[in-house]
Amino acid sequence: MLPGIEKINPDLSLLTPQLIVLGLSLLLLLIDAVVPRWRGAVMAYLTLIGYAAALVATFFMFDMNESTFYGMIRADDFSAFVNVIVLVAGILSVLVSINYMTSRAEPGSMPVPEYYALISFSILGAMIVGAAGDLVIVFLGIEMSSLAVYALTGFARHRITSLEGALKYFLLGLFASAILLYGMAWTYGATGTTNLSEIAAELANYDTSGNIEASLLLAVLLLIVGLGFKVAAVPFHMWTPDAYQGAPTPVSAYMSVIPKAAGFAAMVRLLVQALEPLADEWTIIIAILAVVTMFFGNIVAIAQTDIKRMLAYSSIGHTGYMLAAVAAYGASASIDDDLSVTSLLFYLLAYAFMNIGAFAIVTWLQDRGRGVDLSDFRGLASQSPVAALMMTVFLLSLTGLPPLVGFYAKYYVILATVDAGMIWLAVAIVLASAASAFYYLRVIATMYFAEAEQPEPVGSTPWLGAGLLAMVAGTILVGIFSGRVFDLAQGWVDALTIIPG
Amino acid sequence: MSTEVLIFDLLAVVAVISALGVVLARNPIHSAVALVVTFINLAGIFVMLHAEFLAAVQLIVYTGAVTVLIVFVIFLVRVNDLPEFYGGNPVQRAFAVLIGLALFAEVAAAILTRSALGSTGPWTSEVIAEAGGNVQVLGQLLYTEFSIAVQITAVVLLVGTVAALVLARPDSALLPGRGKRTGLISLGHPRGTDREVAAALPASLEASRRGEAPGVRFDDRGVVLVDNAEVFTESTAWGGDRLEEEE
Amino acid sequence: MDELSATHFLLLSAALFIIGMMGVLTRRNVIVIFMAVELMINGVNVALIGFAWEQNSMIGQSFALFVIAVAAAESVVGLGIIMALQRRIDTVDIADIRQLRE
Amino acid sequence: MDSLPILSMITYAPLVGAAILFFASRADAEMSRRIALAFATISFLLSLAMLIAFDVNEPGMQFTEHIEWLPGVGVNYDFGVDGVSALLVVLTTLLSLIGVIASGSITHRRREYYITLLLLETGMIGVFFALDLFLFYIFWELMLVPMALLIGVWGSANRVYAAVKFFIYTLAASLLMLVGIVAVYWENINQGNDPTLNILDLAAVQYSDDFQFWVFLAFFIAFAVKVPMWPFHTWLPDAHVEAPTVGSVILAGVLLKMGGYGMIRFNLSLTPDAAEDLAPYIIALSVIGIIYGALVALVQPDMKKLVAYSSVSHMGFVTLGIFAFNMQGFYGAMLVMLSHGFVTGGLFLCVGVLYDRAHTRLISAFGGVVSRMPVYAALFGVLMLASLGLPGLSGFVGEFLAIVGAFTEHRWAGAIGMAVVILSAWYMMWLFQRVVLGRAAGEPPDPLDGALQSGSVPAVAGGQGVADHGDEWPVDEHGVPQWPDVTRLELIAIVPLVLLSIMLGVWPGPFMDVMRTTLESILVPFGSQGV
Amino acid sequence: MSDLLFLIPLLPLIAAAVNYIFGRWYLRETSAYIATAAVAVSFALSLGVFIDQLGSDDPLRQHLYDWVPAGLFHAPLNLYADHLTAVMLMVVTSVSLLVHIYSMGYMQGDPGYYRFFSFLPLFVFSMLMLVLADNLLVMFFGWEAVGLCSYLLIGFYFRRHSANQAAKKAFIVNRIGDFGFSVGVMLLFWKLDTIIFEQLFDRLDLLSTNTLTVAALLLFTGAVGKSAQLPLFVWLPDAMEGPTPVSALIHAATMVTAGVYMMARLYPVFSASSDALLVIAIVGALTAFIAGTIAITQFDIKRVIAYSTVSHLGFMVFAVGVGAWAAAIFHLMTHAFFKGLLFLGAGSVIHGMHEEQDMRRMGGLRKYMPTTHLTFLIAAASNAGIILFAGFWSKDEVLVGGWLDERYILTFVMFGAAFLSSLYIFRAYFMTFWGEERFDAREVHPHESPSIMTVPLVILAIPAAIIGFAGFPPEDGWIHDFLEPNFTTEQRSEEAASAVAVFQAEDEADEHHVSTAMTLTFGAISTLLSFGGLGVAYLAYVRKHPAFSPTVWAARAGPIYQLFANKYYLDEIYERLIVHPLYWFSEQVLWQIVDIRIIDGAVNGVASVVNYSAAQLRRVQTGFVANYALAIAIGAVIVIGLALAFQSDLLN
Repeated sequence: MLPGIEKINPDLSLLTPQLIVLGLSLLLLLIDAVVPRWRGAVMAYLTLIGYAAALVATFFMFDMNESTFYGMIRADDFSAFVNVIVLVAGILSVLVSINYMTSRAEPGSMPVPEYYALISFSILGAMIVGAAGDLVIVFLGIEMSSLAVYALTGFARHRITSLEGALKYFLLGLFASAILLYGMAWTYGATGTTNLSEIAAELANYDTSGNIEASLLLAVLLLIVGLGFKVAAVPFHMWTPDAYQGAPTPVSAYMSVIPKAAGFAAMVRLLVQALEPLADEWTIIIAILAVVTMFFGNIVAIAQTDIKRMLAYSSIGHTGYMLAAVAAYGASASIDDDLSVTSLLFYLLAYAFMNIGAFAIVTWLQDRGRGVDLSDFRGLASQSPVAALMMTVFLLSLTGLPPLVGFYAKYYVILATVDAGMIWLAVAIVLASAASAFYYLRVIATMYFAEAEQPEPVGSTPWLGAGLLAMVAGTILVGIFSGRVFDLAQGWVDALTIIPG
Repeated sequence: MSTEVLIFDLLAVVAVISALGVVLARNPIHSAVALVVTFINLAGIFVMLHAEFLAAVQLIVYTGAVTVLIVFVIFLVRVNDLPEFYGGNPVQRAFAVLIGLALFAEVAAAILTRSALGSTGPWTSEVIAEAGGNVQVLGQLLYTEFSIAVQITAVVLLVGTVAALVLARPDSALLPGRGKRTGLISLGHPRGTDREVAAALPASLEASRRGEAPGVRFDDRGVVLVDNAEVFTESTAWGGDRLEEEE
Repeated sequence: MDELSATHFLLLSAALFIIGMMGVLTRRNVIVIFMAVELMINGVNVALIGFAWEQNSMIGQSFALFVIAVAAAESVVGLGIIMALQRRIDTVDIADIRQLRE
Repeated sequence: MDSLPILSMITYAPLVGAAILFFASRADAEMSRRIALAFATISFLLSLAMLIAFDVNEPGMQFTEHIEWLPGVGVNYDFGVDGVSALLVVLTTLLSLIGVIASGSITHRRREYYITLLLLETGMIGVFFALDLFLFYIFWELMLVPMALLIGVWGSANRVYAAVKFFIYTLAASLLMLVGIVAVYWENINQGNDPTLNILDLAAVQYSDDFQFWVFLAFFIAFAVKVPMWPFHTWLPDAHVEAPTVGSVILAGVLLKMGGYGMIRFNLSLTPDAAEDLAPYIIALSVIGIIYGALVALVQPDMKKLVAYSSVSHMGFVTLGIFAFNMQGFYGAMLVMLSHGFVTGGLFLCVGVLYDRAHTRLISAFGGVVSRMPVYAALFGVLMLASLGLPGLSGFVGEFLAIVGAFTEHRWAGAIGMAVVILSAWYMMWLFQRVVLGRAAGEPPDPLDGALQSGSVPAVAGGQGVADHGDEWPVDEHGVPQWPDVTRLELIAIVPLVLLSIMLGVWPGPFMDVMRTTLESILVPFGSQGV
Repeated sequence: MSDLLFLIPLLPLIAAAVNYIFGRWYLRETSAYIATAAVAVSFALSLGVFIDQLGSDDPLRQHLYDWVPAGLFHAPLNLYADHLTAVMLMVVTSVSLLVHIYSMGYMQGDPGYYRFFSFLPLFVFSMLMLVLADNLLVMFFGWEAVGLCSYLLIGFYFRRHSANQAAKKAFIVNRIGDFGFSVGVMLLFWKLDTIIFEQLFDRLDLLSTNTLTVAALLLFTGAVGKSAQLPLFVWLPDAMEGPTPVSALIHAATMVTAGVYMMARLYPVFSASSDALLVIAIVGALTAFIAGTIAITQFDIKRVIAYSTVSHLGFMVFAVGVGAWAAAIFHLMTHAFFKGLLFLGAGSVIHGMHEEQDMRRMGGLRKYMPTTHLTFLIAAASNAGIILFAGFWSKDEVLVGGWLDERYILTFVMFGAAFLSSLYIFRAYFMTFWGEERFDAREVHPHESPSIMTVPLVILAIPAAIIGFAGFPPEDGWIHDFLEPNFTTEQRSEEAASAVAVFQAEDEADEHHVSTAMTLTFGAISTLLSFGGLGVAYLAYVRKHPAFSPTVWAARAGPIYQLFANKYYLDEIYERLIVHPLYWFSEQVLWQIVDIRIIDGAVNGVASVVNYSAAQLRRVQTGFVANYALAIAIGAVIVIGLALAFQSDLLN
């Protein structure tokens, strides 16, 4: 009874955005080798065009719920939305990077051509995670994304701190990957399959009313730990501040969003989709992690004076909010109304605009020869009012102040948590937000209330400027017109449909 | 106790001991050797588990490529300078052991209480034999069910290559033309690091600081800008870019 | 424990995994840490293949294959980082590589 | 929304002004001022028109606007105005207009200043119009930033601390309200209703007692901080002292009112049972605040701090009146809010007038201002009297009604609260005496001073402290700087407030007519007498 | 007539506003004429009201507008004039008019001339509003407004610290009374749902006696403040910082009697509670006596008169307390004239002595200022209760009232007060107008005041001398008949009526059938006391009889004299026991500790805790990768351990 070797006939159209990005990455590598003179700006244009094309393709991917490659690849609204998040974040990151790469902000020179290729690969990895229908694909996607980011972190190879960040990120990433893998192995061992839908189907037969078998729970927990590392949940967050601080600023901006998005996509795929029957067990764990994370991140951020490090801790805090969104899963009577992942996805999109925006302003200052310390922001409002205003918008949005997108994001998360009956979690979110106002406001206060000490920042960064405009517009408008976005995100429930491989 | 178990025990014990060797050996070379031993033992266990192809891969990839790579790096970073020590302070070590034991207890508890799923897959040894063996079946699977995974893995490997290239390739490969270059030398940092401040500057630099040496400028960060960096690389103690190695 | 069962392999895998983990936790030489992680990954592989053996499925073996491949890619990147770092500061001791802190 | 969206026009006129100013980067200070003035005036005139067209016999919302916004989560753009908000909006637009007029002394970053002011106005008006809880929350938080900027950028010495404290304090409190909003949203849905955040729909739902208790607290703390109620008041003195004059005016005149407004609009309608259950505690806190604020005001060395603590005291009457649950209390609370807007706004302007001349606000630095600035003294005097609750001026009607309302429900609270008439007279008159009356530092005493006291009280010369007068003003032979009397602009700013506070005291009828039917309808769930 | 009622208060108000706004730059001297004319027209209209009321028992009413229409708490601005009001209107407008005229001379050349003639009509307006009010809130408006005017006029010389202090003190002390008054108002409203007098009286039988007592006492607190009773009279002597016409008008004739008027107006409330009345009587008697004792030790002419005022207010309050309502109003009326005259006379003296107020630096002035002397003498006689003068009749009735109410001890105290009032006023008279000239004749040239000042004195002297005959024959004079409707309770419900009826029957029996013998006896006692005081003063200050030497007596009395001279140390006691502790408490406890340390400390403490934990927690990030991995491992172990323990089947 040998299964005959059938001609595999995958529906590659379901992978259109991914294929576009893959093609782009290969093209970039090729150009580097063949037409070295096109290095720099031309590659950036190409990258932007490629992402835009993938984004456009993604919009045709909504309202689908199919799988291909023996169920290894899912094309549902969840994967489409993840694509939107990472591609938007990718476009923004590239816009932030272009001028930085050629500025003298980093010592020595950087291998620019590979930069865009690596970013594209990383984005591809994240998109693959979003579309994954199998543990193997989740793993491969995460690794692809991570490997590229390790290299990007150490991209300023002449700066020791950059390499140090890369090393730490890498070692711990490897460590966490091993844990994640172990969890996957246990999942496989408990269910006999690696297909996410099949795992869910398998577990659905399992009696989850009482206590869970230890080995099954171990699998869940190892997965949570591994994923917790990827999304920087406390206490698995330790790499975050060092890596963010060490990496070149555009890379920090990039990795504050896309690996996090990949991590959360994996979390949704693994926990929500595959381990859905065990939701009662993991929601509470995630909820506790969420509270610890949001408080730790937001409180330690207060003590930071290095803006990048501060934003790193802030991103840990935001991970807490997003974890809260995940923890809110499973409360609604009708799964179609479940807001947990909807709010998570919206949060990630919002976060892309505001957090990359904040890093972009840091980049903007670095491009003009300033450092990344809080004192470098002194009196910015009087020297460059527009930049200061933009930074204010981003920071206030991160604080969660209406009518900026950060508020809507947080609101939806609170909506989800309260719906899940976790009022305490909602209260924790708002208290942590209040604490976060401390340090966000300190930057604003430094820009507006302090006297300038350094000479006026001069320089020309047209691409960065365009990116900043886009991000400010996004930060203001995405929230106000969040209705449609929210509807799109609500399509994630597709992922719960069981499509066996 | 069957022979199988005996063999397994033998292999397992050796593997664990050599694994401990990896962790405990003072000399990293010894660690590397112990690692190879572990890998070989694991290959044996893989064979026991009817994973012949994986056993081969284990030998080839790990004992072959990876270990060689490791040793290569060890040589690269000069064996004599390798630190021979255990982890930091005793508290950390104690904690590590404690945590390790605790985790092991947890995992072992899970292992011992688990209810086996049983044989759910179709690939009994007979079926495999009928299909032509482990390698054939694996190959078939890789070309069907796992075809996309194989392709993604290919990309991952490509990414790994590019990433390593980006990090490890020397600067000179990046910069077109090797003629007149402006090098950056940090005076405050011995051996090119950012960590310590040099106790005393070489005499030639003192001269240049006074503006007597031609082709040298200071900028306000305490960094020397030189027209010809090679002039200042007589001592590796504070040569920033090890330019002499690339010559 | 008379018959060879998955429990054996799982215990071995756990042992390897945890020994590797302790290596990561205790060693200061980056390269040794790196080796310890490889140990952990091998532990995982043992588990994967053990489960596959127990269940008569080939999925575990295939998975393990990808794990080995990815581990190789990771080695490359890791060693690249080590080399780049080693080029700047002549050390592989992680206690020396801690400018980024607090 | 068939008719003209007048409420939106009122709300966004300042925003348009701010946008124009933002892009008109070439506008100089004078131009900025004119633009700001124009849009603040437009908003004010529109709000007046709205008030004229307002139907006082209609208890419900008027001029409502409805646009679907985020249907998925029940959020709509709902605007409306009733008897409670109508007056407060006009107060807001008026004080904003006066704020623009009175901003002459701002010297740096004037364009940004007016942008901030106009943004603030939009936020404040929106709070009063918004009927959707989500929209309300947006406006509620929206005004935080401009206010914090006003304090932080254009404030005095310790401004950063004050701005940050103001921001975080109020933010922390209002974030809990957000949780409350969400909780109400779900509870409404759980009861089988359509998702909505419209306050009118949500108020129609009966919530369980336990639920009401927590939701009440969530809302109440946000509002109590804004009011500010004892013991949530400590941000206020700092904010007031550091804020520029106009910031203080708007802070006292409008921002504090939002607390009271929020309690009436949300706490009472959403959680009437909890409100009734908790009323005794709130009444107790109010009374503590009333007396406490007055006592602490008594010993303040700084004029603005004194007025700030007096605000704590006055605003205690608002909560006192609201939680008496009768017509007198409601009227009292509303009238106190209006009166406090006029009077305290005016007082801060008065303090600002002096500050612009002497560059200090320390009471001890002044004395005998009346001899140099008689018109100023008269205006200050009327406001001082209105503040201490003299019948016939605005403070009295509201405070008395609030206490009457409280007294009929809680005897001791009313009686103790009434005792503040003594203290308010004390601190206000003492302030007036030390600053306006008497003599300036350096002036010789009157020969007949203390003649009656049979030598037991020594003749006292003018204020003891020394203000840093600089060379700005000419001095007379005693070294007393000859400050000019109020300028025309200052007069234009202060006189309307003085007139309004007289009008509110002498003839509060029109004001009460506007709010009557609305207040009666709010009172319905409390089944109280007193119609 | 009732349609014109509103003009009575309005005209002075307009005058006040016009003078205040335009006075400084445009009107200047003219302001006095405007004010005087306005008050004169008010006086004329009041006369009309009075004449109207003479022949009518129907009160005049006018509804102006709804002032505070807050549901049940409905306070319309209604004007109401009955007999009591008519009497008050006459007193207020006539004395006001005369004081206005007098002030034109007295205030001549003062830089605040226009201000004076703005505040003075403002006061008239306020007082008229108080008198004309038909509900508690409007009355309270007038009540507070006169307080304000008092504040403005006491502090008229605002460049004097002492004047400012006195003004503030007057207002604040008054506010203590107002506090009680307003709580009383609220109590009545709470119980009866109305604050309009007539409705209030109709519903009074709904109240228990206890409530009535409390309400009456609370309202009386207002009177204690306004009418300067014990223990709140301390503001009145200090109020003499104001210009003398102000003292005459506000602090003698009108404002201070507002408390008595209020109690008369609320007669049904007060008369229904005998306990409250007893308290009132005691307070009145003690005030009358104690103020008298202080007055005999003062040297400042205005202070003597001021304490005399306090003492006489005590008489009125005592009269109220013993149920001699008509007597109280009667005394109020006579007192208004003679005390106003005394102050104006004193003002004339001060004016003639170049602002000298100390009697020790006067003496023998009768030859310099004969008109003043004569009018002052008339007023003093009236004040002392010399027979036939106005004060005699009214004071006599108060004493008889006390006796009839069987408050014998209090009545004896009042005898003492009556003796003292004769003693101190003649002491002042003799020290001022008789004896040697103790002033420095080189610098001070005493002179008679101009006729603009003396004419009002003369005019005022007429009622001060003869108005007493309005109450002749005693207990049954015209004034009694006229006020009769105000002081009878009507329309009480059945049960309450029966209870009250008995009381009332006794009351009426006593009051309206006073025996001639008793009248004569009391007349004799009064006369004896007044002449006694006169005699002692004469012996002591004119004849310098050694047995009556003030210095000797002062030395002999020792501490008691000091007690009197220092007004029982009341100011000091208040300062030490209330003012200072309050400041200390507010500043050191409430502000520095509660506010800054505790409340704000908690707020900042939260911030500090957060900052501190941030500073500590950041150290977790050691930069050492092994530590990071350890953190991950520990986290994993804890998470796995806890989850396995609680959620798995391992332990459960």
